Amino acid sequence: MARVGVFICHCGENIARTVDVAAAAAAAAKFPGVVYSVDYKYMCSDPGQQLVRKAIADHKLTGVVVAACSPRMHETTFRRAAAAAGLNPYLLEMANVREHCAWVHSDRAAATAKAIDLIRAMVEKVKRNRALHPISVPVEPTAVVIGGGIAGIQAALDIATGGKKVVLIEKSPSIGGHMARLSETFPTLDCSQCILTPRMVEVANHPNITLMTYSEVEAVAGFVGNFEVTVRRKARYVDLAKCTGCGECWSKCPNKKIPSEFDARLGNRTAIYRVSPQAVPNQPVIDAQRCLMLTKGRCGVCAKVCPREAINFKDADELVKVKAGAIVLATGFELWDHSAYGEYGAGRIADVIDGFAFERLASASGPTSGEIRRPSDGATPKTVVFVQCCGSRDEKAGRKYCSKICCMYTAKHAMLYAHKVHGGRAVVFYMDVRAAGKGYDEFVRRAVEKDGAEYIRGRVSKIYRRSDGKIIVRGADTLAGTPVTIEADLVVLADAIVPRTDAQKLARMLGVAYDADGFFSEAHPKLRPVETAVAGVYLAGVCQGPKDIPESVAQASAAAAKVLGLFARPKLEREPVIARVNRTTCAHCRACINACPYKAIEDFNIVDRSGKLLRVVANVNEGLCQGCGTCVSVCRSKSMDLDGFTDEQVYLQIATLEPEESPLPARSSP
Amino acid sequence: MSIVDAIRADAAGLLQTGRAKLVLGYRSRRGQRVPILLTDAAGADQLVYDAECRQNLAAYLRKPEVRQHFPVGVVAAPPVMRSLVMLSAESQIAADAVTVLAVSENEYHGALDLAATVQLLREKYANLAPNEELLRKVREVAAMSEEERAAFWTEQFSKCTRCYACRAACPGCYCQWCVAKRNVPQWISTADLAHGTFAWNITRAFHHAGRCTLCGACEAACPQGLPLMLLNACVAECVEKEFGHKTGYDLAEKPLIGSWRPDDDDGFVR
Amino acid sequence: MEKIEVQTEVKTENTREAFDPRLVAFVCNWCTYAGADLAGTSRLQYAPNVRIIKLPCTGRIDPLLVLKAFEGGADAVLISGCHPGDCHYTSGNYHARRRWSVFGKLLAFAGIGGHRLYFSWVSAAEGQKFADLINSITKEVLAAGPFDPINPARRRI
Amino acid sequence: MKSIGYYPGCALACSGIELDLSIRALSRLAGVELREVEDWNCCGASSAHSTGHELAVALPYRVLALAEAQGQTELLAPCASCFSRLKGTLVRLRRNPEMLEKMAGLTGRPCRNSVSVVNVLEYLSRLLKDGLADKLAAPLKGVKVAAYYGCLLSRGEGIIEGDDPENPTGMEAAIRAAGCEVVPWNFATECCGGAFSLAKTEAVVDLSAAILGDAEKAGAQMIVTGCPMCHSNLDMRQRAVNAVGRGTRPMPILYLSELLGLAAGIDPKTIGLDRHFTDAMCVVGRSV
Repeated sequence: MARVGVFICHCGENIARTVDVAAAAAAAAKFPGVVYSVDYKYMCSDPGQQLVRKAIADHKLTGVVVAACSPRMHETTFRRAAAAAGLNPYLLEMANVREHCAWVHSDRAAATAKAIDLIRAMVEKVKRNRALHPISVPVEPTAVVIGGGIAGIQAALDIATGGKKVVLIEKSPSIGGHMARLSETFPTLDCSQCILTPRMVEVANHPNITLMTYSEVEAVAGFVGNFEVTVRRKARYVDLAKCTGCGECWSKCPNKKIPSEFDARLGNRTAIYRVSPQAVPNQPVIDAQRCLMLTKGRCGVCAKVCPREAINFKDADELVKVKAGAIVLATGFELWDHSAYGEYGAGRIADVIDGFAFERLASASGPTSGEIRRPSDGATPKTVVFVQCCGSRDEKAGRKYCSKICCMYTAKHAMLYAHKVHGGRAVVFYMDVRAAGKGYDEFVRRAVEKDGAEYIRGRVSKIYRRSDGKIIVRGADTLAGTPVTIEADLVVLADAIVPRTDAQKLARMLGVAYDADGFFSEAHPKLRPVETAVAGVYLAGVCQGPKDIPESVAQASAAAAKVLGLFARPKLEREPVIARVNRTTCAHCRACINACPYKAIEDFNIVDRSGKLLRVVANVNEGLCQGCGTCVSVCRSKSMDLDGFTDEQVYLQIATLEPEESPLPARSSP
Repeated sequence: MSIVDAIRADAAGLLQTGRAKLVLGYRSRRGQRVPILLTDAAGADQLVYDAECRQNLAAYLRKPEVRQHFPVGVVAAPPVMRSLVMLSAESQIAADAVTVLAVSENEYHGALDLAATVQLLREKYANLAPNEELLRKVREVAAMSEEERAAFWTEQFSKCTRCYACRAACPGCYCQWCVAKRNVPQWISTADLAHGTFAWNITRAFHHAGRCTLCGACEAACPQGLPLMLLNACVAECVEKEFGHKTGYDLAEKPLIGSWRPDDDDGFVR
Repeated sequence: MEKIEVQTEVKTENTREAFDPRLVAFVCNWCTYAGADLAGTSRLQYAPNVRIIKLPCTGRIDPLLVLKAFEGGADAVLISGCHPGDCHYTSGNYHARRRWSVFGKLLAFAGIGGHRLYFSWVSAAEGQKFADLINSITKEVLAAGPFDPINPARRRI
Repeated sequence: MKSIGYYPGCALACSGIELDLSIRALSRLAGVELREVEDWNCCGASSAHSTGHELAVALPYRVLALAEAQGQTELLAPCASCFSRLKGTLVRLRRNPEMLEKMAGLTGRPCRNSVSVVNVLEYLSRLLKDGLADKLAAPLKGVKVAAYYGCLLSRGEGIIEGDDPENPTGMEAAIRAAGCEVVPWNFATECCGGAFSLAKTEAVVDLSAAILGDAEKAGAQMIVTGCPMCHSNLDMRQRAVNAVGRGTRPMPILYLSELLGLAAGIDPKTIGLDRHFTDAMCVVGRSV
């Protein structure tokens, strides 16, 4: 016979204000199976928990219902208290009378009636609860880091230095990401490559890091502790083991006029190419779409000149499976395409460029060797207009959020321009200057006061190219209240930061949520900013939201700490909510096997003593089952059930919601 | 050779060569078409086939008495062929357990394995003529007001005696332990009250979503004359329209309820 | 905040007393339950007619649960979970969507129409949507009246 | 399309008569009957909305109500300003049913707001799609055209549908159908000075000069527009532009309907090409 205790919390005044807790306790005392019912001011407080523990012992309770806040808040607290009193923690349930009742209703009578209903349903449920035991699963102490920008590099290095294995997967032929393309960094103006390159090399040399460049994640299976990541290693056509990166091949490649993605299409590369001179790994890759040998079957110069016979035109994509206990997402960002702005020339004006193009112009290793020259004719621009919030904070045609880093890098651009083109005029259009950060506001002030950048508060309404080649920028100076027109030679648009276009595909593979803009969602915006709602998947860098370099690095290190924390124990415990098969009645229609999102259900052969096959039935792999219960619903013979949410428990919960008055009288058949 | 002669010859051949240890077919008894289970080639001349042969013989394949005689031959019209394909897709029969004596009203296609049966179905019977009379009735019920529909079904279901003849006649109802038999918890009440009957008939129809071949055996078996095909047709129309799903044309068919596509209809969701 | 008029005249032949609709909501643990929590922490007021039953995922919600709720006198049933793409279990909601697409049409054909069975996506961030949803369903059910007492799905002795 | 309601408005009877003539000629050629709204009144453009809000709605409302009562479902308003007023009113009334009721009371004419309003670009595109394209027997091959939209044919949320207000392209297919080449230029949506032609001529001269200048620098041999205000400003003010020393070579300003009429081989005088301030007859038979 069940002996249930009901504990109703006042939550100070939070619940008691709207729910008559004493009346609820009295009503609960009369429910069948309830042997103890009490209300108390703060059930989660130490004395409150003590009350629960003592009642479990005194009244030999077999089940406990705590009617209080949401189980998301205190279920762990009370289950721990129950366990301390010797009761299996899964024999305790919470009725959510605060978030789902007291806080959302004002009519005291209706709220009290609802609270009593919620408690009754949980009493009926808890009477059918079984003692459950957390499931222990082994942890594969290898982390997969997806994305080889600064965030991914930092996370990989921290995990590897912590003594665990890391597989770093990067889509492009080299790690380094966007940071490798920057000229200098704010607010210190130190050279981006000078601080990044040593890190890249460290990754390549670290014994605990396996680097997979030119590779993409194809599929992810499994769960925390035991992921299986399928990686597509794209055909590189260059044998990394043989190639020394001597450069004979790319210096002889006849196809030399391919716009370089790394240089924001301002410079050219060959069909067999290195992303940049600092690329890691430092060996080239063949662009299969542009290579004459691979497209037309004629050429092969690189293979002829290669002293190491490292060129392999027959190379093909390869699928590699990686086992990992944790995954760090560091997929980064791209720039919003400003061709959506017709008023800014719809992307057709050569001398209207984005921030990366300016970085490459300013970079000593860039296509102009660090001289600021405009793309159309190579002239040194005498007037440069920088337009902030291009696509940011624009719900209509762009994105509604602030991209966070543009104020700072625009100030940096204006400053670099002033340093490189003496007597040049830098004009910055801005909505606000958001320079919160250590040394940030001082940096912007310096751009204005020392380097003479003209800041105009206002939006740019139109940009067009006059027939004499001048770029005409028209906008408003909202502080002076006048329209302004500036004849510029070069315009730099601070395009919004947007997530990678294929990031959502990856998120869906992992079950990670993303927001309306496509940035990955953290588990809690304040208290769990580097975790996702999927256990074992962590976030680093801009894939979660716009960030600058130090923030990305900080989050990457935090993610690494989370991973190392997870790996600190060889096994981990999981909620024991898993599906079970009734083998006697399973008809083996395989509907559950097809439906299971985790491929946790498999065929099971029932054999007799001699090994003869009697029947085949479904079987749940407890290690893989995550407890969604989809299998239960597709099972027509009800041969599947879910611990913690059994058919019987749910049935009784529904049954308690029926009106108490006698059911309607039967009608005689018509 | 007439259709019947051809079936008899193939049935005898199957049993003689051992390709089948049992042949399921129809015979005539007092002017009615009833099933016959042949284990001896000598009895093959009892086999008949015509439009009156409406029982879905695939329903016998779940019976242990039949299963111990696998492999078997089954005389099958297109809906029955589709049932056999469905059973194979749901792993109820192995691919080599059944030889299909594929027949239709005016043609006999020979003794085929399941793969050849699928090919035949796709080539010749991909679009079986819809039962216009049935569709008309479905539309009639659909056009009723909600109250009228509730009243209509109250009247229909009140006739149900829960004899489960519909279940016995249906090849898709192969569960050893039907949900109607469960009593912990008892989702479907067995008391002589309307709601249990409602739950049973609705659940039965839903359990055949994407599996029913509209063979009509359930309605034919119902001693009380419940219009079960109305429910089946409503579901079949929905799954074909919404998901382009037609049962029994693919040996590797995924269960309709139990798979999904990201672009499934979202219109009814708030 | 919209105030829900609970006291309203009902069109049933035998009762003239106030109709207090009973709404049973089957919700998933990760999105809609959390969304309802958010409605609570945001103190959004909604009609007290709903009783929430938590399940891990909409994928777990079997049509039998709905039949049972109607049998016991629910005037409306709501099934709510994560938006497409957001399922904690990656695809339980997709399974559910297809299931309800078919089952909803079957139920309608059998005499239980659209203002009895509701389906929605409410994320953990959509507290307001949850409150609005409960209010609008309650309003619609009030207008529609009690779940037809002669409906064969309803238990009577 | 067999017939369509027609609302000429004031401009098409006087300064913009070429638009009226060319639309009628093209419609005849395409076999579409223009059913002029009987007893139509002023749309209220330029002044009503600065006089009184209700008046600004009531005037177009009456036209819509008349069209509806006369059994029309679609109403062509070739003048961009009329279109903007009529469509604007339609959209506003759709969003505000109370206003619809109020207007019914004010004008004494109930209306379900069921008529849809079509502008000249939409109308001509439809004619082309419905077969007019095959009847363009005398295309002006290779002539370079600047497509000029101005404000009323490019802007207004819910009023102009399916085109980018900052970078409209709605005219380009029609211009190409006439055999011409569309030149990229900067001032396709720039202000021409609009209704200030008489009240503040110097502003119009300044703005129109900029537009004409940019078109010429872009290599355009003519400017094509759909709006009578734009047309009169650009066409009529070229002499004044010359007088302030910002002149270009004479730039023919054509309505899109005139261009299509020419391409269809219609007599230039029938479509009013001889009525321009700046010679437009020079484009007849021009082909490079």
